[in-house]
Amino acid sequence: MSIRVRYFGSLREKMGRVDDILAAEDIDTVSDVWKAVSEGEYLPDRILCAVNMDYADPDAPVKDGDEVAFFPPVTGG
Amino acid sequence: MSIRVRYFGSLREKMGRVDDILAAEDIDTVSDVWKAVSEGEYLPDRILCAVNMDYADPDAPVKDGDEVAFFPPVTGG
Amino acid sequence: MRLRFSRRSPGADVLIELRPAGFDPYAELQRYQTETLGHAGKYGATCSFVGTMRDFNENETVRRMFLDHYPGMTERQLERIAEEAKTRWRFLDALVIHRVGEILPDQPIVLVAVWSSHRGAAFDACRYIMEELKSRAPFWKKETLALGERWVEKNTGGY
Amino acid sequence: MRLRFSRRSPGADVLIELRPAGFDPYAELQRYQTETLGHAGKYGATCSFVGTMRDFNENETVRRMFLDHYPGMTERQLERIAEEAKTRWRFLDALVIHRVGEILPDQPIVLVAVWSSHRGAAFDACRYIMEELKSRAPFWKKETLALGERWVEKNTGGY
Repeated sequence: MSIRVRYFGSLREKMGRVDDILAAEDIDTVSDVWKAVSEGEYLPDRILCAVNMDYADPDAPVKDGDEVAFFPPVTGG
Repeated sequence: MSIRVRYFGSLREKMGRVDDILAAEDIDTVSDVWKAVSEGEYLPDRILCAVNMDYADPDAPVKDGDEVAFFPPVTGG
Repeated sequence: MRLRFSRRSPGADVLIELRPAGFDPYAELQRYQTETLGHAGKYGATCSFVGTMRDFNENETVRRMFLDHYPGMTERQLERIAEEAKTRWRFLDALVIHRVGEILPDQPIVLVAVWSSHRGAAFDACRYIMEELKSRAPFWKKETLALGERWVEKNTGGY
Repeated sequence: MRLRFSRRSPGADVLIELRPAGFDPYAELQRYQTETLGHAGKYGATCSFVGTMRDFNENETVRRMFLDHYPGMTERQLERIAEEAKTRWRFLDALVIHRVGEILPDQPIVLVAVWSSHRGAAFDACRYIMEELKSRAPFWKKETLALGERWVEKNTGGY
């Protein structure tokens, strides 16, 4: 399977990259995605998650072809 | 003493005049002013009163030279 | 009639105007902000409200309207309302423009705008001024219908 | 990016735009009202909010700002927010314009405007859209200070 993982705001700078393409087979949830891109870390409470451009919980399922995004609290307006 | 009494909005049309000059001596309150200009009627609840351009209760005192106004509920904005 | 109180109360300026002729509220906001407001870079929030004459009211077509007021008292009460808002919220400047006289449908009746550092104060103060204006400022509307005229009896609450 | 939803939900239209360049919110309001809004004589109330970049934040001078966003998700979330507002209040039309990219002090960041028959709905819906935008729309601010840069950590509440 293939999942595109995108980063925004300060998290993009912390990750040092704008996105990743995950090809791993053992990924079921948003949390799993985070672990895969962050060398096994738990998802920090303050990081927000989206699947296919809608907000999602860490335990939301992901599937092949999904776009998953991680970012800090929003500061627009 | 001399008190100018002014009417606004629909009340002006009901009174058939824009103002009165009261010269009576036995006027102590806003209610007394109303009675003097309306042939002894009680002040209707819905009519608002002002003395010298500030809202006033019916029992507020009036004195020589005051301007007293009566008008219906306001409908600006 | 132009009534500007200049920093009499701590912090905020307020300009209050009654207008016998039509005005464009957005042109007024733009001009006021550019020419009068002395807070460039300091305000982060502007809340404005425009009341516009509708061509209907209580199931009747309204052709035009006459806005009566009490010269002197109207300005004084608007000033009081703005002063109260200043004691309750921290804002930098406010603008109140209200029409008087003959008004046609689709013409602006009132503009209230508040500039502040933070958005909560701008929203709260703008709405407070509008609500108090609606219940306390001496204006009276007389509507011309297809047949005849009528005085508007009462403003409804806005909360 | 211009996103107009045309009467998909009962009653209200909404136009949402992201702008990479500066805009004049009052000229936009005027133009939208004149050219796009199809409700002359029907709306009695317009509440608008403009967020403007300040030249300071948390005791530091801010020279300029970069507004990051998530193309696609930002528009979708703004649309969701407007749809929610439409289910909660009765209004005729709404306009949301938000800057992205490089912004300088005193430049507008966001405009939210709501047109309705009655003022309560205009105030409530405008404020709701602003608050939800502040907490849910994917935008991120990076400030350039006298020395160095910093990401803004969190928006504060507006009630």
